[in-house]
Amino acid sequence: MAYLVQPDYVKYVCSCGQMKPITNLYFCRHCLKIRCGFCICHEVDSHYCANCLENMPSSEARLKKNRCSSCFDCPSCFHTLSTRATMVQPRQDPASGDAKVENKQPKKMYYLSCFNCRWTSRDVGIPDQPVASGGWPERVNPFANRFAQLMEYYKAIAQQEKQEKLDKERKKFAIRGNYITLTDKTGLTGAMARNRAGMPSSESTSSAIANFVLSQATEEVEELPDDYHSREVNLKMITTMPQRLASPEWQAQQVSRLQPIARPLSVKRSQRCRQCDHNLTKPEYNPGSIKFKIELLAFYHVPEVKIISYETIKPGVTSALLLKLTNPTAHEMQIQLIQPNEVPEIEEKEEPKNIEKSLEKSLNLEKDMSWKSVVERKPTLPSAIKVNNPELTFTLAQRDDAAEYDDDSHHDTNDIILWRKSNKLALRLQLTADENAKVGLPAVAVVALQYTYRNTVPPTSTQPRDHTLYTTVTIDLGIVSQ
Amino acid sequence: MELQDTYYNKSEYVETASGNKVSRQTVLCGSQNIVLHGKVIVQSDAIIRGDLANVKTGRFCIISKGSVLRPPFKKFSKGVAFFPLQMGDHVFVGENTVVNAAVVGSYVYIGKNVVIGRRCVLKDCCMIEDNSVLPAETVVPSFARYSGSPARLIITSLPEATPDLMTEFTKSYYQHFLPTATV
Amino acid sequence: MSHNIKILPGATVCEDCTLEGDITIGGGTVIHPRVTIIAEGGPIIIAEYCIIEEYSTIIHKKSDKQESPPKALFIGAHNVFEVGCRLESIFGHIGENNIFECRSFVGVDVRIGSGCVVGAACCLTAQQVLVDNTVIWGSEHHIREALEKQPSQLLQLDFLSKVMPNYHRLRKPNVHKRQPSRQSTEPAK
Amino acid sequence: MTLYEGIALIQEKQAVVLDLGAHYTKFGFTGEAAPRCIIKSEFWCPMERRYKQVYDYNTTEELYDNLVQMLHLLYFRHVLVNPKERKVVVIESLLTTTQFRETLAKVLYMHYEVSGVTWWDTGRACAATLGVGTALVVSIGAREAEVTPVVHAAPLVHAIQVPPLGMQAVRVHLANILKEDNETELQLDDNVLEDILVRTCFVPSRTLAIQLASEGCNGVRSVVCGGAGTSVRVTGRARALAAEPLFERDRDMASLPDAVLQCLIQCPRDTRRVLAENILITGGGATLPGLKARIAHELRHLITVEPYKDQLHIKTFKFHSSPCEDNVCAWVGGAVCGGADGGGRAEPRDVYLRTQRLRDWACLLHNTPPDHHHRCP
Repeated sequence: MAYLVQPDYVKYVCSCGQMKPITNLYFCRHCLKIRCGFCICHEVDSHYCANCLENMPSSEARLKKNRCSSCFDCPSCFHTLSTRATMVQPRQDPASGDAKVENKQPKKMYYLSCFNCRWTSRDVGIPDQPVASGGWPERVNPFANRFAQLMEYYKAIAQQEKQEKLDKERKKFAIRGNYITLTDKTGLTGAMARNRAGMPSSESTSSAIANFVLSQATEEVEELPDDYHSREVNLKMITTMPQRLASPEWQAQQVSRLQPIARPLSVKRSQRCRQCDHNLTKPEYNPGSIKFKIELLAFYHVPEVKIISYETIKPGVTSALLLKLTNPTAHEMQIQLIQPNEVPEIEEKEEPKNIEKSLEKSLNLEKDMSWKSVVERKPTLPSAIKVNNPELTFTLAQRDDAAEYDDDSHHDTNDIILWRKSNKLALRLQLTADENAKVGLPAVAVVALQYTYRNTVPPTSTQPRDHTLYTTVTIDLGIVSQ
Repeated sequence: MELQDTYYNKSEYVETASGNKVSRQTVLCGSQNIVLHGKVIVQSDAIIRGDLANVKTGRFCIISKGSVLRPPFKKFSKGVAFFPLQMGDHVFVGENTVVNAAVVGSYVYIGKNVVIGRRCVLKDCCMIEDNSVLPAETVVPSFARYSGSPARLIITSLPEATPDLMTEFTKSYYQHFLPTATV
Repeated sequence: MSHNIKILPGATVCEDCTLEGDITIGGGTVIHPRVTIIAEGGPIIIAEYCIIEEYSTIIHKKSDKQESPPKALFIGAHNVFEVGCRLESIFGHIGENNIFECRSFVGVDVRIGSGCVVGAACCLTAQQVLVDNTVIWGSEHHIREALEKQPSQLLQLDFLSKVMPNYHRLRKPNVHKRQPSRQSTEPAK
Repeated sequence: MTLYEGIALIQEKQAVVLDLGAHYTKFGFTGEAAPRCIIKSEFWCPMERRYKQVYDYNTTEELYDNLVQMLHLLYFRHVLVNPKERKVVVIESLLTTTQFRETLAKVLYMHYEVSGVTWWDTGRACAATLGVGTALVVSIGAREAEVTPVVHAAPLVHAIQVPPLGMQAVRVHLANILKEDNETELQLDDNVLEDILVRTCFVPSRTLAIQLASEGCNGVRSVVCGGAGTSVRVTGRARALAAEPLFERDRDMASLPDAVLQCLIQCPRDTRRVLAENILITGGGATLPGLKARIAHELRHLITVEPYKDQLHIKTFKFHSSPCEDNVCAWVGGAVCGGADGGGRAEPRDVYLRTQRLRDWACLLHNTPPDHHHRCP
């Protein structure tokens, strides 16, 4: 959790070149590479309401415009509205006899109320409801009718255009509309303009087009009342911008016209490696669950580096840095510290199956790799501070939850390894800052790790289980001081 | 960054058999209604109102200085009732924070100077940032991060590993919470 | 400072709180533990059926232009001071049925009507007047006017005054309504 | 339409419409009468720990990152659909920089792998909400006002006027007036200024404006806006005169009504009268009370004086009103056109990946008629 309340002191270089803390990174077990939110593919997994924690199937969510049917937000402060019950004595109906009135129990009626700003549905005159959930009046967009007409009109044009195109192809006869006359004036050819704009051509047959009433321009423009400027302004009656924009359809300008907002749904996302299309994370369906079906996080697969303490960085001076390394995997790990430039470039393996590949290509099944050129970048690593690597490969025991209470922090220690505790160890490193390092600039050390990784689920039995992997880490050591 | 050691005055704290460390300078009202499930730290000037209703915390919770845990009440047509306050494992409550929630799940981080309104429900794995105000009856879903007054969801959600991060954080807080006498 | 605490019958006042100066606590009012009420600039009169929760502070501040005898700070009935709120005032009158939510702060230049809500963690320092039924919330101090007064907390008070004596040491009421003579002898103590 | 095509139309996923404005972004589905969300064009940047504007960039790479984050927010927090394999309708100004356009295309086609993008310019999209082919669209945005003549559904590019008279100019002016009237240095952030602007300010009619200019603004009610810790006295002068920069003519006749008339002068003679009788004033700025009426007054006045008196022989100005809120007009145009053609006009992804080129009106490559001898094969 220290990760969430502190700045990111230690950042890992993702395979796409972004630098992120280990908690924001993923590890693809199939590509054996670190991935991050920038270079993976996000997908909507399931819709749910974050207030009542009910799932909603995506087809229903689409129908309901991604809004919960039972929860409402306050139109005044956007907090969730609560349903409150009141007892109402039913009105005496003068027509019915006295005997009936005696039977009548006080009825429970419900209204919506906000605990934050004390807005209630009674404020705007919405009648109380006899049932606790649902039944609230739904509003329709005041422009819905006109919009539907427009849609009809443009759809008919699109259809007609398609028909014309077909005719044209059939007859090999190019229709020239009157638009061509505009060519030189518009800088666009008439045919092109019409094609792009979707306007009706000269002769139209469709009734939708014929019946459509174009918008009529008028000379009058809505004027403000003459005494508008001398009227009193009551700010409590005029809505604010966030209140207006919260319901784009209505954008009420008067507080008295605010209506409860059906609560927007949230989604659970699953994430996928773009390279191999395998899932990196897949959440459980239940909205209340914090578990994942698939959870390939770097935090569980890549050695974790944490700063214990460090000496202030001064130009040209050697200082000490204490790091804590943790092996999160269930297998022993051999780790060696190396210089970042010693990390070998990984060349993309050319797939040998050429025949298959060309077949795939012809079937248009070839893996689309176009994203690579825009997503992947070369990271720029600072080089002012050099870590004097110990010529040492050390072994880090596997994660063992039972060993937590053992206190064997003293065996196998030396000048560099300060202590060991089950799957953790502390290192004391020497840093040399460049003599020309500018005072006042951030001091960032870069170190690379070479570590062994055992893949417990190899894709095929022929492929090796053990791999040697590399990762580069930047360590924020405050600023260079005098 | 590793957590630094926090030292406390040995004479100020009482350590129970289950490893709870409770300051003598707290107000635990109705202590028979308060259950701390082990390795819980309650720091000075914290108030836990067990007299109003039961208060239960899980393991490895940290209740910082000056914070108030208070069961929430609800009005009914026939009277009021105070609801029990339940708190899961590995929960951190920052300094001078008021918790009026009905349920606080596990792996929850609540910053300092926060107000959690009445009958709020904080699901597992969520975070309320410093100085936030959560109005009454808010439901905070898992992996959400709330901030501000009134508190709103922040776009960046918590990382998937939050349960482990919170476990590590509360455990190491407990391990680094040391009496001055041993130094 | 002379301590002159008058607790009317029916009030529930915990022992674990700081009361300094000339303070009158009305019947039916509940004061939770760790409350601080300081009447340094003049008497404080708290009317009936108020709830004052943990860590709340009410101060009648000293001011330069103090009148003599000092005017009282009068807090109307059915006010709720939630956990950790702070009310500072030179003198004046606080209406009825107000709610001061958790960790709110009301400074000396604020006048408060009735039925108002000062939202959680709202810090009112600038000079202003809250008319009846004003609701203030959020860090940006949004203001709106509620339709009706905030409902009273009589049911909660009922519960608290029954339960609190079982768990807390309380201060005993020292003023009896029908004996005005005793009230006059009090300051002689 | 054959049955098969009908099924294909139904199965086609509803496309999304994106209008990425300088201040507010409108996002939603085609075929719907209003966007799903109108949000500030900003996102939480975890690296810099602040809200960052999409248009706040120095390099193409930074813009790319901004767009990736903004679209992530829009897709996964607001419309809740997968961007992949779904078409997008983009509403853009004709004067959008090539850098912005191409980066947006890269982000959409390559980062989010959308299946096609239709590009619509603001002018045509606004005109589409009316159903008429010829209209003079005056769109008052955040940074600038854009006056676009649309003739037979094609924008007359050479006549477009883009004076820097958007809401930003109004906001700056309002801040100055408030500073003078309160006689203190007010540190009002943009949100507070916007709040004051939309809730208290108005545009006086032409006669009232002249009256206020000569008599002062004492007749206009003032109001106090409260905020956290500070309260601002919004004087009558601030309320009435905040929008005056849009109508100031002293500098080279650079007012908004002048821009409309100059636009008409640039248009072909035979289109001028039609355009003047089909004016649509829209955009977020048009929601300011009284603004449309004031523009009408000014136009009717200016046409009677030099230099327009002799150049333009226009008698009447007529105004449309679009079937939607003014601030979402262009978006609605995109939604209706994008919905009607079923994505037929979209530039498909595979074509983009092959050519890596976007259609652009400024580029001859796309605007030479197919049978012209200069056209490359």
